[in-house]
Amino acid sequence: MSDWTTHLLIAPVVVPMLAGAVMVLASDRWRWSPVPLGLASMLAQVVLAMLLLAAADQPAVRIYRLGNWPAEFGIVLALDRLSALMLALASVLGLAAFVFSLARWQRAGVHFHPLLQFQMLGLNGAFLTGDLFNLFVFFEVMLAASYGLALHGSGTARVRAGLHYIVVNLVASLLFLVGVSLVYGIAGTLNMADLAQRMRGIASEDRAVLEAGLAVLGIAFLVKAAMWPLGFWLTGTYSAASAPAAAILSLLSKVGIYAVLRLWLLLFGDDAGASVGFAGPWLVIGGLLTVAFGSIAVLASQNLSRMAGASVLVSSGTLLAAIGSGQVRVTGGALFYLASSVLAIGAFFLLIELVERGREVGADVLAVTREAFGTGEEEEDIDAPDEVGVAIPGTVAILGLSFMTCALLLAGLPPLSGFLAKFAILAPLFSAGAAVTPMSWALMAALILSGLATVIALVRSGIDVFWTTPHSAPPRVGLIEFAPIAMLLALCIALTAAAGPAMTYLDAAARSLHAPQDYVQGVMGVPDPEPRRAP
Amino acid sequence: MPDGIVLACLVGLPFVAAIVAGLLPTRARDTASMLAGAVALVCLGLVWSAYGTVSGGGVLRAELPWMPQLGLSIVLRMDGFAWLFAGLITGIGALVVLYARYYMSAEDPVPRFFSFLLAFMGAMTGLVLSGHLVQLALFWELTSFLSFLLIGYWHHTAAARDGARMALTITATGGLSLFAGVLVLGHIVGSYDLDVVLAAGDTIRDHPLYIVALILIVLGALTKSAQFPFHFWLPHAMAAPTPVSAYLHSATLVKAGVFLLARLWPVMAGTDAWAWTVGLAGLITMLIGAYIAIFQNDLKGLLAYSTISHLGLITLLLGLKSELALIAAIFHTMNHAAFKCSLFMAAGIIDHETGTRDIRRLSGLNGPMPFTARLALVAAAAMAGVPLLNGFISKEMFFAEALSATAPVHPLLNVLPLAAMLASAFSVVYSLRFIHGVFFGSPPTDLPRTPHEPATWMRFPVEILVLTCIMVGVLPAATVGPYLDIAARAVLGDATPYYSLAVWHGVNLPLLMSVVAMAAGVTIYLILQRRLREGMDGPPLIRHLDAQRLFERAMVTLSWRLARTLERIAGTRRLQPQLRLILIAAIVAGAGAAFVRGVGPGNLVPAPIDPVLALLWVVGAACALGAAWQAKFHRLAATILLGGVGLVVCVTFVWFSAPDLALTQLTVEIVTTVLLLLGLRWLPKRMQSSSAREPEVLGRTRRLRDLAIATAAGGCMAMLAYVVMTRTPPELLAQHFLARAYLEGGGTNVVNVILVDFRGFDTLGEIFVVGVVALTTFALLRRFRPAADSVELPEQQRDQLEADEARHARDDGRHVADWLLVPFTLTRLLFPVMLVAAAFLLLRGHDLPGGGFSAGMVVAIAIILQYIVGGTEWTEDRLSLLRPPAWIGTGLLLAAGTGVAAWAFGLPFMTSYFSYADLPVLGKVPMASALIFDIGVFVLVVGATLLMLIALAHQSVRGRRSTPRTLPQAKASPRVADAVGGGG
Amino acid sequence: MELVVSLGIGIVAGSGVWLLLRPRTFQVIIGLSLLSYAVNLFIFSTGGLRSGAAAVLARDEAGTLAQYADPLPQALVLTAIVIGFATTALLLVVLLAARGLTGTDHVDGRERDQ
Amino acid sequence: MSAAILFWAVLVAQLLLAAAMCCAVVRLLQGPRAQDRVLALDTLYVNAAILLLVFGIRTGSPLYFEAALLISLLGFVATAALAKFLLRGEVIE
Amino acid sequence: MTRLLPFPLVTLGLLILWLLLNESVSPGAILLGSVLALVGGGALWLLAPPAGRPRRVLAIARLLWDVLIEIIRSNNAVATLILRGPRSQAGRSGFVLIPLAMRSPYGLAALACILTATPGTVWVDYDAEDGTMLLHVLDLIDEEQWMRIVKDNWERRLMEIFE
Amino acid sequence: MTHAVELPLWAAIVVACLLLLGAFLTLVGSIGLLRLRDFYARVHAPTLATTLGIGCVLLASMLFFTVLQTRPVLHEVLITAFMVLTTPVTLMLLTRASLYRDRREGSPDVPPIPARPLPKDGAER
Ligand code: NA
Ligand code: NA
Repeated sequence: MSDWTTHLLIAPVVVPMLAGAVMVLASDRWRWSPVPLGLASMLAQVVLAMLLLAAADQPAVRIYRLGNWPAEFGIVLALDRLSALMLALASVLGLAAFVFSLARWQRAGVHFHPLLQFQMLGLNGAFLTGDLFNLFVFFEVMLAASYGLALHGSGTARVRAGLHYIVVNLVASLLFLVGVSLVYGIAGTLNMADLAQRMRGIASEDRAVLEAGLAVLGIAFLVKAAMWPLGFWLTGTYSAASAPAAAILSLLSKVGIYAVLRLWLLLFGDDAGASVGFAGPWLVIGGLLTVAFGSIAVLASQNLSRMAGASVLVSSGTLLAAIGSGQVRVTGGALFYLASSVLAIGAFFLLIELVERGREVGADVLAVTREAFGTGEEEEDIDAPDEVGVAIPGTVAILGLSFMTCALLLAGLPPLSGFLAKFAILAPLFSAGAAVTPMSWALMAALILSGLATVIALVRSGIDVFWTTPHSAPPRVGLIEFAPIAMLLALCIALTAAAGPAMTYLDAAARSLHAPQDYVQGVMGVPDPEPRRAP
Repeated sequence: MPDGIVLACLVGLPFVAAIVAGLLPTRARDTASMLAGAVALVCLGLVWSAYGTVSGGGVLRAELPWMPQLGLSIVLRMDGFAWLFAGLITGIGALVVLYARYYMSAEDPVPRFFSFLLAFMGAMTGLVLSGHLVQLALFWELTSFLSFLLIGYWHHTAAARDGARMALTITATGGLSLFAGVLVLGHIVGSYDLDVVLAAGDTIRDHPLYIVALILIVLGALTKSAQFPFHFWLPHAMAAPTPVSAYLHSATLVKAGVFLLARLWPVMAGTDAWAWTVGLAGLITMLIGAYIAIFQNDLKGLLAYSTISHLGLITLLLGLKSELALIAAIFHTMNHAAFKCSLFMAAGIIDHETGTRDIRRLSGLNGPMPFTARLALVAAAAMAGVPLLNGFISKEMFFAEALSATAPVHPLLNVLPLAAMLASAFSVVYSLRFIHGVFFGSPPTDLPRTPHEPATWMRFPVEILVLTCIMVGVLPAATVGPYLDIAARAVLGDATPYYSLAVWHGVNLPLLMSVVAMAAGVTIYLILQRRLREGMDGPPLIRHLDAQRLFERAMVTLSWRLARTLERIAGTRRLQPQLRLILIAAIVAGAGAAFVRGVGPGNLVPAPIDPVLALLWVVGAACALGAAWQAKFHRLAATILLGGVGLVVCVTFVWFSAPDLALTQLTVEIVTTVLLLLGLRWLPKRMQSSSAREPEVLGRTRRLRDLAIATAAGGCMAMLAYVVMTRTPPELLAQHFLARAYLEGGGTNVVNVILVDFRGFDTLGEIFVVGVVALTTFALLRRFRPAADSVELPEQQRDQLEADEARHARDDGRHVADWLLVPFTLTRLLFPVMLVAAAFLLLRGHDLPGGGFSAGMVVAIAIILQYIVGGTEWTEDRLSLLRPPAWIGTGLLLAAGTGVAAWAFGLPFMTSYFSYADLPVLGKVPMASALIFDIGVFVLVVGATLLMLIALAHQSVRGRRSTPRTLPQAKASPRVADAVGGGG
Repeated sequence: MELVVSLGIGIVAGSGVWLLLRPRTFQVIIGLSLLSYAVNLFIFSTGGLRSGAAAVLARDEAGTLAQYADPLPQALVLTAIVIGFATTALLLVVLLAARGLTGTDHVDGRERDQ
Repeated sequence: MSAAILFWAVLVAQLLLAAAMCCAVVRLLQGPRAQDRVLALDTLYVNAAILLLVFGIRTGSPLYFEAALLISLLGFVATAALAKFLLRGEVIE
Repeated sequence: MTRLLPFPLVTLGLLILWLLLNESVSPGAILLGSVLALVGGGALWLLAPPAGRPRRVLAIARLLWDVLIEIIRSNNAVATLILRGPRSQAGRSGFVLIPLAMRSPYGLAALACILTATPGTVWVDYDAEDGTMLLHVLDLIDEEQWMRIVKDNWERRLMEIFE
Repeated sequence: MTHAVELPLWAAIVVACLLLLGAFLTLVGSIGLLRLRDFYARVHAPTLATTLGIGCVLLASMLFFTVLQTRPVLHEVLITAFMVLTTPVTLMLLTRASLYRDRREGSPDVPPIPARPLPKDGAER
């Protein structure tokens, strides 16, 4: 453990931890600006995530024993490709939100910067930990910070939505605790790998209770992942939150997905004895229903923010259904989808704020009403009223282009990564020789119809925002606000271009998730550190 | 040149140029058009350069892996068929660019236009050159998307917006369907590679999923090619600038559908299902399109419906089980591109020069624009199928196929010859109307602009195209013959039948049909002429069948009203249903999982019931139920009862050997009570009477349901708890902790050693939660605005002020001081006592019950007590060293720093260190780094708890400052006020 | 003994759930508090109930489960108590803010019939 | 012998104390006024402290003493806060 | 000295508290206890309690003894009263307004503690201007007698100690 | 109660008596809480527990542990001290609150706010 590179593993936790704590102290005591420190921390996290992404690309899982205690009872961090992927996504999104907030949002309330750091702390910790209860703790860190960020800027809508968000998540946290304690009470361990090891040996009368615990745990995760009918809180909360907060929050639902992905494949894989594939069909059904509801919500959205929130639902549902199918290659595709949709939705949340800036309040509702009741009624004028186009101001053009990119990504239309992601999920289901089950058809229908719904809704509002009501004065958009959006979209494009290598990585990630022996062995098989000196 | 470069340039160059054009300044019309023209010409040249290869039956092919794991590659593949289309796209593209240069106004932001146009050209080329089905679907959607942008180019008009949206909605839907079809096809064949797919015809047609793939793919093709019942988007796409229509809606975009059908013809056609779907759709479209076209008053509308009709014709040809029909279809595709493009351009010229496209207003333009009139006349004649023009030849082939369609699958198809003649007659009618209505008759009056011939170069593309029509019409075999042959052979391969391209096949049935159709067309026009000139409100019989309106209605209903309704039904924005669902889900999941496998009590014998504990839990249960009962109208009572439950829980912890838990529970209990009371101040008075809002039955049902959920939840918890308590796993983590707590962790209080050492990472996270929550509450309270009815002083304080005033009492507030005299004295004396107790808990935590958290809570309680009795301002004057945020920061840093410090020794984060220092006088003193960690916890807890409580308490102070009648109080120390949220 | 504690957990949890489903914010916060008591006890109970077991180790000794209660659930409960306390405080502040901004103490920020 | 005496004494004492807590809780539920409930809660705290002391004797462990100590030192803060709330309408002014 | 040790009695008390808590009189405990006691004294100093310290230790001890006796006596009385049932207490409890001469806050606090700790009496209110105390008595047979008990038994002796 | 075996009989008897007495007094106090008629009467009842009730139990505890551990166990004294210091705070505030609430409701059972002569010179203060 003496090699300093091993400490890289915990650095994504320690960096925001120290940065946030120093910010709290320094900005209170010496009135330091938290910005330089925040930037340094965010950049450091991106660099660390990239390093870890590279380091994780190997069959063996890397572990870090906290307090130098052996894995069998201490808390360990475990880094595999999935963790590294999530870390990378979190750090990128965090950096984007941070930079974006520098223009305006950081001033909308106190303690924004430390909260952002703590949010990163929670996310990074949750992605790294290999311990069930520690996962709970980091969930709570993450949620606590997210409460603050969701409420950042205050205001009626935020507080109203925040209240629901908090209550729902508190209930979910309690369910989490119930689940964890049942697991401990039956299996006698909290270490995920150890639990996986013990799954096979659980006596059948105990197994019922253990499965009940895991089912309750699953509900807790699914609430966070916003599976229908557990996720109605999401749209309201995310749409009410400030743009940078919403961008970060959009990743939070993916933490629920991450937990399901990690635990479900770890615990109910081929080594799970009688529990193999536990509740898989329910994941698929729930996922499909979530996609359906998300699509409906996308269509029914009266404003872009709600639409963005609803597309988070669609993305969650897609992932759940894909994961629930229990096929390695589908999981690989789902991971690709995860990466693409996290980046796209993050960019979209940030973009909405810029797009809607300067539009009059209620314009959305008006536009919708106009469409619903006004079209087709006026006589068409074929005498070409004014066949001279309107020049679009540069700012609006750039925003429009970004909007289009987001729309393509979210709807999964070609040629960007959103399309590739859907293809990557569907292609294995329909690969030659694969048995095409009703589930495959349902998933295909869900992916395609949700894409269609997204297209319709986004085109409707895109036309409304960029075409119908010409911006008399283009919105004031700082470079610092646009840069993070551009970065996220550029990453999506990079993901599109480098889909092959990315898919190789993610396929490997999926394979090791589906064959968790390496993970289990990596965590549990490490020899004990030399015994402590006696007192 | 290597194949790869040619193909890549063909597809890539337009895209690169599109980006460049997009970056040009708004007014750079000439630069942009030069760029576009150059690119189109270069591409045309590239296509031509491939002639050598494809004419010999060769195929250009380039492959670049994209997602090889999933069999996805970029495969560019140019065979004769693709070559023909690529030539069409680039060649007509070049002409359209030239035309657009003159058509588009100088004021228009033209670079954007050319940018889109170039990108479209690239996408279209990519589509026809696709050697991979997924890639084809990709470019397919791209063409839809770019056509959306092009149609919506003049987005300031509602027509453009609606047309664009409709086109995108329909074609993107089709594209998604095609994508699905491609996936199914890939499943059937095992590859998406076109070459592989084209070699697997029998596999495909015999596969049980053939019909699914067919429907999905045909759906894509029909939508794209504006076939019935998806035809209606095309007329509305006429809101696009005319060059767009000339390019997209005659030659390229709409041809993508028939391209696809022809491309997959060898492997998918020939079945009844194919004939049914493709053939029938084509037949209906051909007739309906032609019929409606007659009654269009808009020139472009007429052309649009005519296009629909001709596309229907082509589709119909593709639907027949005949190789010759396929060849006819390809041929007609080319011919149609030539004459329809020129007609669109002519219509654009007319529009451009006169300012209107309304056939009813236009007349006699032959006078001012004779040359244009000649060109339009020839093109329209080609459209009508007049001999010696290209349209005639392909029409003759069509008639021949209609007659020889030997195996129609349905009696309906027996009417083919008749239908062909009818459609042909209609086309004569609308062609006549176009020419006669616009160029002949009385000289034009009352036009927006005075018409005259357009710029020479604007007419040039039309001239080229019309010339092509004539050349092909006169010398088909010499001009177009070889190219058609290349294309046909590329599709059909060895199955290519003999056919002859000639103007004169002798007097035969098709010729007769032509003559009849021609005569019928002229007759119909003569009959209708007067009524048409006066203007008919849409086509008779189906006048009211306005597809656009239906579509919009459907869209609004489905995608908006229905979606809203469904969202309301399937979702909720209210909290209670959400919680209900979550709880039900948890109960069902937990109980379901348990019962599915069957669950019973475990192996352990339950301990005998201790009557004392049972009585204690009678108290606990009574308190819990009481709290549930009272929380609505008697909040204070509920708070008190909650305290009762907490106390019972605390005693239970003691009972079962968990003193640490008891201490923590107790302190938390107290702070929570104070917290709730601080909150109660700002909640509205609730009276028992105002509950008659909803019908009693409804309310009772709702309550019964909630009662059921609550009972189920409680029951499940109880059951699970019992089941778990009565069994114990063979191997508990706990054994490690017990074995090592003292020997390796250096503490006898195992719980504390777990908290600060074994699982110190949890605790570290936990204190960050507390810190974060404190910061959040503080941030929220900075912006706190109490409800109007809570702003004023509580009635108790108002009463006191009144009483004091009425009695001319001493200073306001003295009475309060009197009541509090003794408590004040006592609590101040208790302050240091509590601090010492806290120090006691903190320092011995590692070995005995206690620890940083409970110690911190005790200090917080001690300070809160001073606040309660002494008041905010008094306390803060005295305890000015309270800076909760700084304490929070310090505590977090101390705890995290202890973790980091291990790095200095090359050990993992949070590795603890302990030893016993032998000090003089004191003897052996335990020194554990865990203690520093615990002190960090302590500092954090003090800071965080105080921050939350004080920030809440400060709301009263803030409220009082803004209330006129105030108790005179000493000014709060500004530092403290600032630190704890006096900011408002 | 186990029965008593189970029933206690059940009743407290049931009361909490009942309140959680009520429309007033204060009911919800009390409900959540009750529910977290129940859950804390639940966690605690999964380690098995040991009355009169030693709570701390004797010096220089490696403890075994025969003499001591399972300390791990206790540690978990401690963490859960602390986190529960913090979130209760936050919820309280949020419901006050909601009440201030919306003028009602209904959980949805608006009365149902409005 | 002494063990038996103590066993019964402790058991009876604990039962009496538990009964006392039941009395207090009846008052707590009954009210009728808020002050009655606060008083009952205060009583509950004191009874619990005594119960814990007896429990300490029962187990022979001095560790439960701290819990009783903490109740006696801090338990009143909750009730004092409640009383202050009744008296002034807010806990901290 | 006063800066370091503003309240010597309190500091001593805290040291004793510490030693009792730790159940140890080892040098380490005394040293640490002294430090903490000093810190505790400083904390109290921050709160600026009213001046005044008790004198005459013997009087305190005698007072405490009397209080103990009184507590035992009234425990018995109140217990009897409760057990005899509600009929026995008809109309016998009530308020007494007692003028006090004592002004020392510590004296008043001690009086309050004594009265409240004694079952049957509760200190209700105090008016600093008039120096009157409102007392509630459970077994109020004779107001005058109660006034005498309070003034003679407790107030006088407390004034000796605190004033 | 294996640990109590070593306790001498006399100590066991004393401890048992003290325990029973303390518990009994506490119970009586709580019964008083139920049986006494109004709040002002009830407020006296818990004092039984906070004085002799807890006192007896503390004595028992001290005796028990002192004899058992053969060293003086005195820290129970602290609880007594804390009880004496804290009970008045609660009860005074509570009774005063009750008095205020009863006066506000015009209850005849509580003394009214005592009349006070007009101040001689309002400006002085
Ligand atoms: Na167990
Ligand atoms: Na008394």
